[in-house]
Amino acid sequence: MTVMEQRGAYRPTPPPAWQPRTDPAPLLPDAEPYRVLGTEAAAQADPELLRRLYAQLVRGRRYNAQATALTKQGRLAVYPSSTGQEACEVAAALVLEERDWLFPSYRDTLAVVARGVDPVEALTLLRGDWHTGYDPYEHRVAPLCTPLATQLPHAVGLAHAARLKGDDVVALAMVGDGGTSEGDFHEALNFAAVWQAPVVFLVQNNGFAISVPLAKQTAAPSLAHKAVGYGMPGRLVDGNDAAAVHQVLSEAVRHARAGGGPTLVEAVTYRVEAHTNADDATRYRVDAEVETWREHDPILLLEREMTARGLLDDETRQAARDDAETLAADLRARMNQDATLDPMDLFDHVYAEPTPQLREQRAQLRAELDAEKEGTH
Amino acid sequence: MTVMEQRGAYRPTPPPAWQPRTDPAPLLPDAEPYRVLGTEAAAQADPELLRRLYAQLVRGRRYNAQATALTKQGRLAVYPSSTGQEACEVAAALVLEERDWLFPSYRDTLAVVARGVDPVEALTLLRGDWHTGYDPYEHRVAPLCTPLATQLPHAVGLAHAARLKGDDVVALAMVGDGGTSEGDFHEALNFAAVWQAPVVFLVQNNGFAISVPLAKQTAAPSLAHKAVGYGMPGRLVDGNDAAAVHQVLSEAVRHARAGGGPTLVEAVTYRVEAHTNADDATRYRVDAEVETWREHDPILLLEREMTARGLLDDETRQAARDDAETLAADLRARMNQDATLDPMDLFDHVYAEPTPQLREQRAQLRAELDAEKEGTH
Amino acid sequence: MTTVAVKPATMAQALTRALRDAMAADPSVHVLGEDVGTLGGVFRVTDGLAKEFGEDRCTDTPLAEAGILGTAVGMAMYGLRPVVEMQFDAFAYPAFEQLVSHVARMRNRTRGRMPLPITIRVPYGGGIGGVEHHSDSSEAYYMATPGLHVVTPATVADAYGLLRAAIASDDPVVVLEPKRLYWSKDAWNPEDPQTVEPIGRAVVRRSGRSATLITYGPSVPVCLEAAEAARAEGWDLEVVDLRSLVPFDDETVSASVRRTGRAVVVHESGSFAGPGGEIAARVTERCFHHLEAPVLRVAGFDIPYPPPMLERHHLPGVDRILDAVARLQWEAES
Amino acid sequence: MTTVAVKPATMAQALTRALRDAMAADPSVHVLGEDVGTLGGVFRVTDGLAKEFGEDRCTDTPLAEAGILGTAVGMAMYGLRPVVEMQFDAFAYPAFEQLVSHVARMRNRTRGRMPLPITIRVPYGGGIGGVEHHSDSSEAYYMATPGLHVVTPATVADAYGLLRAAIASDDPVVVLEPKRLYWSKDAWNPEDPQTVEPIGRAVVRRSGRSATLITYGPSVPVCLEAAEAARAEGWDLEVVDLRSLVPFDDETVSASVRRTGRAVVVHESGSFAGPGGEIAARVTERCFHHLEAPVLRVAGFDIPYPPPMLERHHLPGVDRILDAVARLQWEAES
Ligand SMILES: Cc1ncc(C[n+]2csc(CCOP(=O)(O)OP(=O)(O)O)c2C)c(N)n1
Ligand SMILES: Cc1ncc(C[n+]2csc(CCOP(=O)(O)OP(=O)(O)O)c2C)c(N)n1
Ligand SMILES: [Mg+2]
Ligand SMILES: [Mg+2]
Repeated sequence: MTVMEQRGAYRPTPPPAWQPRTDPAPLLPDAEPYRVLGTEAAAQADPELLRRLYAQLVRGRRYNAQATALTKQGRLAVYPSSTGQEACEVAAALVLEERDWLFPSYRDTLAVVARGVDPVEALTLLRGDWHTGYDPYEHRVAPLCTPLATQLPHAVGLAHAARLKGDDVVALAMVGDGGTSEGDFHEALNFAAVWQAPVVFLVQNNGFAISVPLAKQTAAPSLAHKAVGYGMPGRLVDGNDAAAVHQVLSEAVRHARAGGGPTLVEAVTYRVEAHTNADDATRYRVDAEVETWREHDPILLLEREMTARGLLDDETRQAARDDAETLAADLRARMNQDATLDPMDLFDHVYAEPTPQLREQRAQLRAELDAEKEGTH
Repeated sequence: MTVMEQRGAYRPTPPPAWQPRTDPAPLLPDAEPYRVLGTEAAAQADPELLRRLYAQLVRGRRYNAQATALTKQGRLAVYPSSTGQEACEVAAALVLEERDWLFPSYRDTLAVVARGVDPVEALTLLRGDWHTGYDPYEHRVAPLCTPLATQLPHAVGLAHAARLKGDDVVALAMVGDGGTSEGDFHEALNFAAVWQAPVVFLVQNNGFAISVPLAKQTAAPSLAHKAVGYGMPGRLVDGNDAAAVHQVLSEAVRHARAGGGPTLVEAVTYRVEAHTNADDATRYRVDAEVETWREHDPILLLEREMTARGLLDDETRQAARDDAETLAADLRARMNQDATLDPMDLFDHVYAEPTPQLREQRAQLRAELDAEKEGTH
Repeated sequence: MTTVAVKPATMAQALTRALRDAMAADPSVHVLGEDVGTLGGVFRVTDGLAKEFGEDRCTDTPLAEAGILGTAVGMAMYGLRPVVEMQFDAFAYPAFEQLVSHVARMRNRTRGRMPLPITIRVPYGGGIGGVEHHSDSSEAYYMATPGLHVVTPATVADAYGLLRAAIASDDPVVVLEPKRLYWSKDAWNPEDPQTVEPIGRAVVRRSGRSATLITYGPSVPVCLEAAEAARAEGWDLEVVDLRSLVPFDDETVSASVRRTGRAVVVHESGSFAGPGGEIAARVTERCFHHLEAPVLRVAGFDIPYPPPMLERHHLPGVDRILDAVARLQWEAES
Repeated sequence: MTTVAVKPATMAQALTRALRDAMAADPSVHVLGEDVGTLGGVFRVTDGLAKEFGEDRCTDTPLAEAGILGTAVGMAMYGLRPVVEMQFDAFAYPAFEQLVSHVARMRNRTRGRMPLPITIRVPYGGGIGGVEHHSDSSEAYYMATPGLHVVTPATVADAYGLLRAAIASDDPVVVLEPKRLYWSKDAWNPEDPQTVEPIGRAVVRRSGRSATLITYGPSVPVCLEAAEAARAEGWDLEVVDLRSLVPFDDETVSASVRRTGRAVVVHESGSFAGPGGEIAARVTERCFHHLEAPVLRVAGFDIPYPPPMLERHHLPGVDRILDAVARLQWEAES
């Protein structure tokens, strides 16, 4: 007879120190992603919230399209689009209070914009000029983070520090399905749970890490099932259902703010575009797959629900579209201006005070540039 | 109404790609550590196995005592004792076939010895002379590993390679409760599950990472609960119950060998001695705690069971004791001989062929040593 | 042996060919990394390998660099020859502990019993307009780690030769692939076995008598260009391409500097505690009395790699190299 | 201000005192690491801090170095001044990506808006009979990473001063603590504010006219001993203790070498691509015409740090330093 077959058959005297400190059951995710739109739960959704989400999704979709277009015009060095993932991006920004902090990954400029950062500043890094653009303290948005999952411990540390200082601040950190495989994901979640830090981890499971599909990334029943291993609740949500993502994240934020500690939220979504404009997605996936997801588009799902409930008249649609166009036009106009950069900046922020060595190097570049200007080179 | 309250109330249409690929239920550990000794399950235990375990535990205890004594005599640079954890150490070695591989952490010299490595060679590293002593290929034991959890991906890679080559080989990797917090633990378990590699991860949860108690290490219901997040079974076992550890590990090894993939086993045990001879455990724990564990000593538990079943006569006891004394005497005698080391070895194994730079440095040291010998320095 | 026309090929193609030939020649060669399988790598260096050799031989791993290198260690322990791709320079950092504490030391820790024939391919350096963390020159870290070989090709033929040599080596080899040379083309005959170079030999790419430019990888073409430009100033510059940073070819380098009496080390990596310091120091130790001037360094600034729009100011270019050559105290001589 | 007798103290005690004073002076200073709380650290440097300031100010973390440094980054983002302890040199490697890709760059990435005043304490180096992975000299890695300050004390007073300065710095500072000097004693007055040294200044520990020994950390006492022994050979050696590897005090070092005309760099770290290469190169660049001989290096061998029973052969000792001094081409002069 094996251990598994014997389950429940024995009543052992456990070793002295043994005591299950947490009941695992409430930490486990539901069997299926939570949904609101198209379900009974939708009846309880606040119409105002739905309208707000709708406007933001439309705006977000337009933003993604515009940014992608800017890569073609050579105005952006690279753009990782979040088309199809707008529900997650937008909800992540909307559930936070002003005093809270957002920790975006490199794909999450839309969340950054939805939080209030000027799109031109949000795109500064991807434009190829000064690094992370926006002032992180202005909107409490950490710099876009490229090394995957490395922003997660930052979010934990910040949330922990805020709690130590007695501030009522929650940090929401975003990461991809691929990023969950990194050691930093593990360490961050563990620190968060041990410290009971007010953090919400939002995993956007968009099916791919560049070309690598989820099945090669993990064998877990779901990414949300990782939560129980840290002693925090794991929640699974339909990432294209803006109302559901908003609700689940709101609850997680509330839970964190109330001192309940961190939550891991897995939002099941899909990366409709290629990894970035530089990627060729046809090398690793078929159009048919993308098509099934177009049927499950976040804007479509929300429109259906709102239409059924009479919340979406032409005026609302038009207003959302106009707002999106204004954003796009402004972005286009300003991104089409050449950025002016001062090469001397290269030396000014390496340290609070440049080292003697950097001062020498600065002088060297200064001299070179002056010579260049004078045409002596 | 919150998501949690609504559980089961909704029947959402999941996003297209969604399908739970694994049923989580069988991956979750039992609520309490599995035990054999003193329970009904003991009736099924093979008397021969119990006798073998008993002899090994007694031997292991003596080995630990002798090694600790050698530190006091300056014959070992340091010794991390596994006193109190002998059931895990011994079972880890006994469940493996000759062709299998053992990946010990720095505390697991007893497992290495139980696998058949000469104790003097197993202690070479801790003695302070040539590095990892034994030939890893002789008994298929990886070098003792000090950087915590870094041996786990090695075990995964080796098991994966064996499987690719069509070899019927299982790797068993040992790690401490503290080691589970490292990123390498996470990455190793994930790779193992994705690759369905034939690996067994044995976590000896001995309550401490040096001075840090488990409660500061994790908030999880148990360390075995981490398994579901990788999609592998997690098993919880009383680490002081040699029969239980042996059974659970045997099943995991069988499962792996049969192509079922990896298992995470958490053995709940206790580090009875200080972290190493250099540590002062009184700074972070009270004697009373140690005492409760002495009542739950692995040898005691096994003796009780065997006595009750008439499997432990004086002869058996004496034979075990004699065998242990022989080991200790031999170890003492050989460790008390000064090791002879050739400093030239320092250069010979950095690369297959020393670089020109190393040849120069080798010549320099040679000249210095010659000069020393001739007394010119 | 069939005669194959010498055709232009890119460095990326030569690397692919090296992997393919190595995999065909030795079934124990396995490629693993992020996106190396179906996609063929973000730089397409592993293009076609999964198809030709199967996913078990060219494997898309989970996204975890320490895991990739750590499992490669285990695979090597079992007799395989893993070739690991780190997607970009900075994304090799998560694997640093595995690299330093295991990969570089396993042979030594086991008195030679457990060698680790692992090849670690790292696309490195700037000049491709990459955003932050995509253009680091990380060679100093690898050079300072005993137990690793470190090579970096500057030509298409060397790309093939060094990668084959790395895979054939019984020791771990870090192959630093200059990203901005991936698409550089050379006439190259892939059937020519001569293209397999032994690790550890520098090569004089251009002979000259006035001064030696000591360089490697992405800076080699820049130095050759500078040498051409220098003719106008009356300098006849020798250009030494190191190819192998570890082991270091003191013989070739010192011979050149003894001949010319002057030297400039050129690399993209930052100057402070970068490769140039070591090179300048050892050249000076060996050639002191032949030196008419101190060995100078032209290197990246000691700053985090700059954004695309400013990288041209950072990268050592022809002008900066000529400025350094001009500072080699020519007056002192005449 | 009360007058306190100058009493002997160990370097470990001075470090503890520095942490305590910094924590008392500034509530935003937080200590975190493995075993730093209840145990007081494996070297007892954080002894008593958890008791005095509470576990929220001196925190035993889970066992994960990237997590420790990564959460410290977040804490610093929120205005705290984390002081992180890495238990041993080699156990800082898991945090390498956080260090290089974030800690060293956050100020720069954000144009100065998000400085990270993090102190990273790393007990380093050998000589204490530690088993493998417990005796690495990892300074080359840190020096090659722009954005980090790197300091290392050689005296009890400097241990206090440099650690206080590191914590006070608005930039990340790696404080390399020489393990084998932890128990070294000096007469030291903890109440003397003079003991807080600014980062970036080397100091002449012993004046001399024949040649300069340039050194730091654990090798300073060895060099002083060598200088004493050298008197018998007729050499009057100057000993410069760098104290700060980044920024580097070119002024003090160059001034000394210009005076003496000869120099040897001494450190435990491996020679190849180690700190000595940089130091020799920059000294040569600056003092070429004052040099009677090439700047030589006495360093650890280019091997993984050896086991306890062999480490004495590896560590630069008095004899090896004197051998190098003897090779400084004295004949050439006379
Ligand atoms: C540490 C690290 N390794 C590798 C990369 C290169 N890289 C950039 S994006 C990406 C895939 C990320 O996948 P996922 O986490 O699922 O996020 P998504 O792109 O789907 O939003 C990779 C491998 C990186 N940025 N950081
Ligand atoms: C990467 C790394 N960090 C820190 C250490 C220092 N260290 C050695 S043992 C130890 C505690 C280990 O605890 P655990 O994993 O529970 O194993 P145990 O000692 O209880 O067997 C620590 C922190 C190390 N060896 N490796
Ligand atoms: Mg993804
Ligand atoms: Mg433990």
